[in-house]
Amino acid sequence: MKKINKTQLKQLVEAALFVADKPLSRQQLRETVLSEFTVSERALSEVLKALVLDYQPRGIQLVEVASGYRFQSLDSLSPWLSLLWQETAPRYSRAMLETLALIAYRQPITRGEIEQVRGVAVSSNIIKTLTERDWIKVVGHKEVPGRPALYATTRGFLDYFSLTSLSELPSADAFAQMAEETDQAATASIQKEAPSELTDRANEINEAKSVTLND
Amino acid sequence: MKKINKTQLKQLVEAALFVADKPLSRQQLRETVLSEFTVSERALSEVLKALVLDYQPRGIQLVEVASGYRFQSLDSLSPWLSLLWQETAPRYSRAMLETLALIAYRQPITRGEIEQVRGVAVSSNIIKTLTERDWIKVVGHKEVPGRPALYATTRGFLDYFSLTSLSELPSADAFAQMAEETDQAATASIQKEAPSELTDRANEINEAKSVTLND
Amino acid sequence: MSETDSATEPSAVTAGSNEPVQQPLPLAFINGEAVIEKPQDLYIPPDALEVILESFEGPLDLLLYLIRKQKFDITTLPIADVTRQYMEYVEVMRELRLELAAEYLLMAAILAEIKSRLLLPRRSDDDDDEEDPRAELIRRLKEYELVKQAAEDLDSQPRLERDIFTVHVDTTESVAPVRVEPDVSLQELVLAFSQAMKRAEAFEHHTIEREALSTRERMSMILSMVSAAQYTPLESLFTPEEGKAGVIVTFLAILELVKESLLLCVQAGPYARIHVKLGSHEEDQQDSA
Repeated sequence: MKKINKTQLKQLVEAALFVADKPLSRQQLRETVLSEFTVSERALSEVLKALVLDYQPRGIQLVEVASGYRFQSLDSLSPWLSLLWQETAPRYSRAMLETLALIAYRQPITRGEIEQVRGVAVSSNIIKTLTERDWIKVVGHKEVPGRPALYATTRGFLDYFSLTSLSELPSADAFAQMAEETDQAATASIQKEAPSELTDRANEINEAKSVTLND
Repeated sequence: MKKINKTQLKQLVEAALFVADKPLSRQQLRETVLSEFTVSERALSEVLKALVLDYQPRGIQLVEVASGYRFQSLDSLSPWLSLLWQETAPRYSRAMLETLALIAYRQPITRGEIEQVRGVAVSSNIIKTLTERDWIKVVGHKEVPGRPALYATTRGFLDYFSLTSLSELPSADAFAQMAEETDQAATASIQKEAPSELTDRANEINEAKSVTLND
Repeated sequence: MSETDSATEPSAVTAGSNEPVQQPLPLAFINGEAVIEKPQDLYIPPDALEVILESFEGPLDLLLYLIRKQKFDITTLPIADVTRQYMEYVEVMRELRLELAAEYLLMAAILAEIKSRLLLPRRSDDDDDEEDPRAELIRRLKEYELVKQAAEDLDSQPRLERDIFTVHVDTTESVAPVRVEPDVSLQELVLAFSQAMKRAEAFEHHTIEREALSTRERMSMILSMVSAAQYTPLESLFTPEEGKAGVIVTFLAILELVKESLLLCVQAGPYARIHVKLGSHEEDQQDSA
């Protein structure tokens, strides 16, 4: 393992973050450009911090997102930078955004559960588009009849929205609170919507639920 | 046409050069990101010059190429930056491993002799790959029509397998035992071979060999 | 669904006849302008209504809109008013023969059911178990409102392609992908050999043994030590430090090579030094190489 001085380390990390096509984590930096060098965790942190500061007054910024560090343009410059491309940024329908929001806040969640909350069917197209964009993925199957797929968001989703973790999502707190309340009533509400055959069972559950709610 | 101060102009030009997929000429900058602003030719030149200077000590540089300005990584960092693009070669085929094994155990050996044992042609690609990896080399030519090359293993081969000499290669006796172990580990490649049969064959080979050596 | 349909009809009628006259029904916003007209009094172009219908993300969204428009509190949901307004809206859609999503009819049925349960006299002994029939709907409305807000928040979150752009910096030409060679274990190698040998015919003398190996290794070594262009002193091929066994192996290897005409042995006269070089054919080979 070779030694590397601070100036060289900074240049190398900087260049790597610039030429990589995607965000690079510390781990990835160590496994690639830094693999030949002895670099302490502290030295790497210091260099990254220095780079973040260096670019603060500039037109681009070094930011940390879910899958690592990346350089990106200053948010406020977007009206003019957009002029570099002919096509405008894609817009997403309310249906898609609500579905994505539910998956983000309630993951893992089934399609049925999304439909339950939204009160309307979720089109296969929405699920397909979100999957193709690499924003959501199937993380398992719920152990109920039909074993429906459980969806969760990906790192790509967080990267796209410039987030490092799900806890940074806006209104995350309100959701957490609601989720607590909903958890108790969730089973009951699914049954209640069901056709008449399930009415008996739904009533039973409703009774059980009212006990819970009155606690 | 709006006015733009020097700091903003610099940020905008910098960000534009960074986010564009290709080099941008002054003309292109004026037609896109600067289209709303009144910018003198001199002001633009100054900003570009300042940016070139700003990045001189950094890991990436602003350079002017035929079609405009672009950022590119520092040439001296290339050996490490190359590590960002690692192509993992596919695992070696059975043909490749057998060829290597025959060269290791039967060296010096011609391609024809390998083919004789394996019963199939040895592709030039296999020889090329093993040579490029510095595991085998030509050590001479056999005095038969066509004077085929004689292959032997290299020091690099010994180093890779942590051997000090070829005599440390596991002997025939080890085959049966190894086959047995592998059978237990259910490795597909050797599964069909019954350990007892293998031992018999190994013994036969040993007998045949002693005859050869004694003539 | 037929049950749901039949349930919708009478409740719609009930809603209309039992309740006092309400404010004009606000249908929706079109381009930010609220459309507040009694649907039965005003001709609404079908196109416009489709826009209205499409502007709602389903029955919960429509209900929320009605509640907010009337400045009702979700938690004290005035079910009679909301139900009546909802039914009027659904009726207009039916009149205009718009394809009405089943979810809207299902909601109509739920509203009717809640209303009828509220109208039923309660038996005193049931009171403890009986929860407010509106509770579940209120919970769903609150939950949906939260999702709606979350979707809006998500949409205003700075995102790639629209607000932020990733940088693109080229490398210089000297950057080339690094090829990672596959790993091979010694065991794989030995097994490959045993497999190859297994397939080979027994009479072929493909031999393996420790001595043979070292002789053959020495043969390779000698071949790489000598050249075809010039003679190498024979003694330089021996390494006395190896001891007797090593010298013998080297000698055997030289004999084997000479036998195969790979090595030429030359002695100028009796007791003169013996020199070796690669076989005669090797000369051309070496020169051309």
